[in-house]
Amino acid sequence: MSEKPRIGVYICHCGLNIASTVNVKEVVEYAKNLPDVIVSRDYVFMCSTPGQDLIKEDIEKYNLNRIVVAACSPSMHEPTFRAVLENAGLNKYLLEMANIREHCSWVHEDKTIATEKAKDLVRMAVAKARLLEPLKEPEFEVQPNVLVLGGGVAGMRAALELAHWGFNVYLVEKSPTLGGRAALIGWIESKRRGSDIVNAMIKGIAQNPRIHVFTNSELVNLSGFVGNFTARINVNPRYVNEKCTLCGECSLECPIDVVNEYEFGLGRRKAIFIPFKGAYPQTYVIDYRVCVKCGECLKACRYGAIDLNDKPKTLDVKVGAVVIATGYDPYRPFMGEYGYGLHKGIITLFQLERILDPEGPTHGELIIGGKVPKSIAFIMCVGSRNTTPNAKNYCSRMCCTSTIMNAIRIKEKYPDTDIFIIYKDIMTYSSDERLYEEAGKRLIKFIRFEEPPTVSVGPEGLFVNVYEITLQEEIRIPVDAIVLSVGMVPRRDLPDLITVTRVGCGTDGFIREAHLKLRPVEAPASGIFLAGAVTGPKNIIESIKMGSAAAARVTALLSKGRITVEPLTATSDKDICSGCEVCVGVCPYGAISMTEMDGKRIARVEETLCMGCGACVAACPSGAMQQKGFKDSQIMAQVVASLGGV
Amino acid sequence: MSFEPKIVVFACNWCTYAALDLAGTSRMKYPANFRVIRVMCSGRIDPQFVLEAFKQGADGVIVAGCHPGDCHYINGNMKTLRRMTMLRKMLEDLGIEKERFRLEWISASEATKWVQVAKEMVEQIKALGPLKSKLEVMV
Amino acid sequence: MEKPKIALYWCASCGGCEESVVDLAEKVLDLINVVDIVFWPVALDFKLEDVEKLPDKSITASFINGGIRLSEHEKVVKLLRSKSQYVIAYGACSAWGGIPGLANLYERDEIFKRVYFEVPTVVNEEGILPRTYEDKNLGIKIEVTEFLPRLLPLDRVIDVDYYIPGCPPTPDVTWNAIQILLSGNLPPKGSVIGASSRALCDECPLNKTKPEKLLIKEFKRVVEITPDPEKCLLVQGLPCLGPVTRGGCGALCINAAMPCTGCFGMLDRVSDYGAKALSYLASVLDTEDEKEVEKQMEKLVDLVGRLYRYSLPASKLGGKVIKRR
Amino acid sequence: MVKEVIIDPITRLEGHGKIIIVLDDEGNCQKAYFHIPELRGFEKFAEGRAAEDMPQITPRICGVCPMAHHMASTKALDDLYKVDPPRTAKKIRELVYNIFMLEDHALHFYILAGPDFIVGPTAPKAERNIIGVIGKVGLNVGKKVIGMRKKLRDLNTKIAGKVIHPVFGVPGGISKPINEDIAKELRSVANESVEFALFTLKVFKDIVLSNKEYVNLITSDSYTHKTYYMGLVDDKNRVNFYDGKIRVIDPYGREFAKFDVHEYQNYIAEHVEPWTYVKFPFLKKIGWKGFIDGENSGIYSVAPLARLNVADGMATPHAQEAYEEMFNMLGGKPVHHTLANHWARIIEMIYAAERIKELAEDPEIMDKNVRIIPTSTPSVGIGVVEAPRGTLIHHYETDNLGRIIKANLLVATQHNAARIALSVDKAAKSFVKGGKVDEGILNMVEMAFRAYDPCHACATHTVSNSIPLAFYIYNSKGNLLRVLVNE
Repeated sequence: MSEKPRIGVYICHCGLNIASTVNVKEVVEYAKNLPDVIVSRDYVFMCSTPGQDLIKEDIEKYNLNRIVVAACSPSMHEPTFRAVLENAGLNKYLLEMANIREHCSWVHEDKTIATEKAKDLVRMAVAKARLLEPLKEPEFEVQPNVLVLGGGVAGMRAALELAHWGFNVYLVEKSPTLGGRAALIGWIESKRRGSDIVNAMIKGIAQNPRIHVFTNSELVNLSGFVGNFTARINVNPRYVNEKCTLCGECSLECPIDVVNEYEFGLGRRKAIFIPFKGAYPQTYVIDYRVCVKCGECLKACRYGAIDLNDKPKTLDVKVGAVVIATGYDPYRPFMGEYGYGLHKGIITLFQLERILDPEGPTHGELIIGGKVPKSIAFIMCVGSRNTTPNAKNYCSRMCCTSTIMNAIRIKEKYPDTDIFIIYKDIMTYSSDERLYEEAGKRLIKFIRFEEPPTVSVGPEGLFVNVYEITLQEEIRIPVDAIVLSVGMVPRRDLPDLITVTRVGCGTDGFIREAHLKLRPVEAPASGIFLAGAVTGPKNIIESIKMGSAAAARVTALLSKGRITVEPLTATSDKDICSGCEVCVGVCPYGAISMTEMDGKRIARVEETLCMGCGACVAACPSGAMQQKGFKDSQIMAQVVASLGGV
Repeated sequence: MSFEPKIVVFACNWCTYAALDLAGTSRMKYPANFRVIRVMCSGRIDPQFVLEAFKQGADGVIVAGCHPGDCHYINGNMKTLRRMTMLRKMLEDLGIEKERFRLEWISASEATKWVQVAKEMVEQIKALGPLKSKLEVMV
Repeated sequence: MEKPKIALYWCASCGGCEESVVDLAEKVLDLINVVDIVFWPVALDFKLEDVEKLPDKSITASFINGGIRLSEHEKVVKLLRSKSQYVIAYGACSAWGGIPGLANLYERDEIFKRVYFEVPTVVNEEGILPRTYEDKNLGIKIEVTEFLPRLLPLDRVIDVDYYIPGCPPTPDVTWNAIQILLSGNLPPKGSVIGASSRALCDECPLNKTKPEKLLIKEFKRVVEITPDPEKCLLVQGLPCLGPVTRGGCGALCINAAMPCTGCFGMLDRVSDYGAKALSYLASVLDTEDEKEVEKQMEKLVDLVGRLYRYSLPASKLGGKVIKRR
Repeated sequence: MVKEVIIDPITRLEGHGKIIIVLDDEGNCQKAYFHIPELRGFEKFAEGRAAEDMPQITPRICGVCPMAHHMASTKALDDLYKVDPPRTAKKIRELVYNIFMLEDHALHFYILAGPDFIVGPTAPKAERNIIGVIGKVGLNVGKKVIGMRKKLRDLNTKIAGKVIHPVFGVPGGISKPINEDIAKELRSVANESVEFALFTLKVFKDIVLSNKEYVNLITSDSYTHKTYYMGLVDDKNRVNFYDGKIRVIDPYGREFAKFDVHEYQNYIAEHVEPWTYVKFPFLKKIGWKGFIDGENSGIYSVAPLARLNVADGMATPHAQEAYEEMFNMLGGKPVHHTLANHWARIIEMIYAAERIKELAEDPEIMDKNVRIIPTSTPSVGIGVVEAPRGTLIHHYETDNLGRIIKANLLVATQHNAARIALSVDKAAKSFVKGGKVDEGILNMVEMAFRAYDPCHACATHTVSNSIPLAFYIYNSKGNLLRVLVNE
């Protein structure tokens, strides 16, 4: 652009996050001498309101036309600072960020080295900023439909709200039924069961014409982009239709007998079964993975509800946004971890939930390993907080509350049971603290450990050995049963989903939010939203809240019917293009076509189809094709600057 | 003072750049020899950039993107694979040791892989010595 | 008013550029009517002294062809620079080093070794090498002008105003350039003049025969196929460099059913011909398998020699990075 | 001390072929050095290239005779890939090659050497160029020459792709057949060519042979060296530019050797001198005896006169007629007068033109089968042609991918380098006496040069057709006496 660059450079301390390793003042001084830099400042938190105002005021005061912010990763605060430019009346694409936190202060220790690197990063940013140009965001229509992945509480909540706001929802659940984990476990305020909430939601969904439910189904491909995705869904056969009356004759005849995952491995089930009472759709279903199509069930069924010729279907749906709410897996202790698998008396918290459930394998009777235990020890933080070598390093939070809640319920029903809770720390945050108090009243014994306890399994029974820190001695507790309070881990199939949806993966293997505070229910990839335990451990209430939040964000995105996207698209220079057609073959979106212009056959880019990957730019043999915001000249300037040049 | 290689990294926004962010948020430590240039997709990386980096005195260059099949832009990284495979050969013909130029697939979650690649490359290039001195031959 | 003065000079040139000027044929006579040629070693008997006698900047334009190979070339072009208002790098060698620039893949010693020792016909037991020679018994010294470590394009030695591309430039291109220079309204300094601003495809008669998606399964060598002369050669697998090469030649090689080898050089927005050519060829190759890429690379046989055929000395690396001893 | 006197003038005289003459105590020429400053190293950087690219790479050795290198290289590829091109392909190659010989010889006679004769050796330098020639023979003739060359070169552009640095030669044939339009044009140009060649002979006779001075000059001893001669001959020992066996005759005209190019290493060797980049080929069997002529010296000569000397005749009628005429007039074979090269060159023009006509009228050149795709694995290939300035040999060794491992190039002018040095020496001896230097030496040497039409682009890979010369004359103490420049 014609006007001479006037650059303002703003260097953030991020409290001590940057300032403790980078000599910010030195970098500020350095930046002052870089070409076209008019002003260079630092501030403790650039992203804070005062920090933003600082920039805004300078833009007006010095009529700056380019801004460089050296702070955190652009994936964190680029939107924040772009907004600042906009407010100051500058085109928001005249911003360039230098990532001196994630890429510098947090990964280096030597202050001198880190400071030098910070200078380089600022120099590179200034070099690019000098060549930045104002960009206009292309605007286009969006699909008024939403894809919700996961039929648990978070997904169902989101689906219900989106439908309420008038969007069509495709609710895709991998298992044969809606409900998710909450349908099987969990209590709210120790009185309402998770399944009560689930049933209420299912009712609402079943009645809502805007919500299209696909069970036994999964997303296999997601193409397109925010506002206009095309989702390919594989629908696996149920083999049982709505004529089913739940009489259950079929199941009696079925010869296939497998472990019942809906009881977390406690009971067994047939190939044709109903996951649990109140499952939706309200029919039996044949597990397509294990059924051998022997036809016994066909004979047994008097209602013609079974069709073994049912085939898998694939369908494409066009959606404007995607909500990922696929939940979590319970941590599964390895064989021998605290004796797990070596003794019938050792179970997990999830299994206990089922045992205490009236619909469960023991119809609510406390029977563990075939007998009613007189004494139970709960071992906390199993698989969490680095208690054992292969444990996760994070805390699942809900296990403390859940453990204590179940202990209390046992005490209510079996007051004589001796209950020990062997814990590392207790995290009954917010109102759950009351449960902790009540547990005390009910004489549930809490034993704190620093070194994880051990379990000995022998002919004389079960023992938990733990070093009691108040007694300062090793104690040996004989018990009839041990419950391992396991936490939540990412679903085993989550990596596949991350691949298909191209969202980022976080430290602990859950999906990473675009920004923990600013965009907590969004994935970095625009148009994709997150709800529930898919981003990390949550309890039922939190998951439901997040479902609502995601729905609200989607509504905000799609309600206008049109949206704008980043204009980092490719354009072809009609005065240089030779019409060689190389770009056409390279474009993965079919966004480039050949067209006649003043007698020349040249390439034309369809802006709404162009996703801005830049593959055609690298391919263009004559440099006619350039990408906005990533021009050859701009990147070359960074390369030169990265090696000391200006 | 001992030789500290200068290494330019061209990283795609969605995988490798994010992996470096993750390395940061996880407070991992790695050598400070790298200067990262962010592009939306590794498919944008023009071999001219790599040569310019060497011309400007880089001792090494890394081109990094999403794993095959994981490209945010369907198959941009496959174009990168083709270009950089050919470029590697051409650089060797031009006397630039293969250790100085790497094509790496580093996903958003592979911060540890990045750190390992970073450490390894700095070691290898320290062993090779500076490239600039070899370019001096140019009159 | 007096006619503008023109000088023509060759450095490490094959003389093809001179021939191309002679190929202006009757136009040469027209030219002589509008300009005074004050220096042209190949055709006219004016000597360097005549040039030295001229006042600075008194030559309107010097057309210099050939790369800078010997210390001697360096000296002459510096003289011409001081005497000329405009210096025009004429032809591929002068502009980017040209084919003799491929010598930059080897060290000076390797070249001498091959030429004066290794070739099968040489008989050289005494191990004689041409170098500044002192005849002891006669007590005289014969200076053999120095063979520079690397061949250089003209603009690495002196300031160049304009470039005329081609190996050699075609008479049309030369004539266009001369018209531009005589016209008075000159393009920005550093411009390539006389040729097209678009790649060869723009003027290639076969461009329209391309399929919708330009992707090819495998590269072919000219030794292995006889291409259909009416179909795009690239589509038939021949690594034609037309897309990455400046137009203006009229697609001469393609008219002879041979792929473009890039003698008109790169376009304005490209900074390294070979790297850009590589990127383009890799882009049209239709495979996602590394092994297959390597296999197809074999078909190109000689990446550097093919993609930097005319421009190695002007490339970002300038030649092979010599291992330090 | 010596250094001082030498450096200063050299910097003043860049771009000149340097001749250093050292006198003995009597002030007579004791030794003469001739130094052409140029080297580019094609033999080395050919290594690593794809063999099929050589026909396009090697022409850059010389843009004055690129077709010669293109053709020698293409023939080396036929040999490399053991493939025999279809008859039509060979004929088109030979046709194109003769068109090239004709226009290149015309260039030399009218534009490079012509001035010596047409304008006259004594005319002022400023007139001794093509413009001067035109002044003398008239603008029409000038236009005729320029026009003829243009037609011939345009024709080769159409068939070979480019006339400077052709591209049509491929192993096993040529890239594209001839179409009807080209054939038509060809036939008309062919007739014109013969007429033009005969006209050129007439010009030569009228202006040169009718002038006693010139004839004496030609036959004068100063321009005479009794050396061996080398050239290609067909199966009837007649001159052939495109193909044949290499024949060598001794200074008495007896056949010394006749061999296939594959045996060239047994017959030809190269000598290296420290004071020039040019290598001096010599006959291996006789050996390098220094810069002397005669039967005991391995020095030999190539180019038009040599070709006619080694041949028993010409393959076309008018050329044969002119051939006999020349040898009769100059006293039979072999002719040792360097300046007779000009005459021989015109005779070759006639042959080329007549051969063009024969081929142009041969219906077979219209055949569409002009290419055979090679199937064998490459290893070694050697090719030869007669370039305008003499025998040209390309020799490649490759890996089985066809990538060049080794290359050797024996180029035309190079074969004459030693004989040129002889001329210089002889001139020095006869023009420098008792410390007095007759400036006629400049003219004399320069004319000798032009006769060879030395293309130092070929010999050492740069052109200096204008042969600017600088003479450094030293006394026996090694002190520079004076510097002579040919102005």
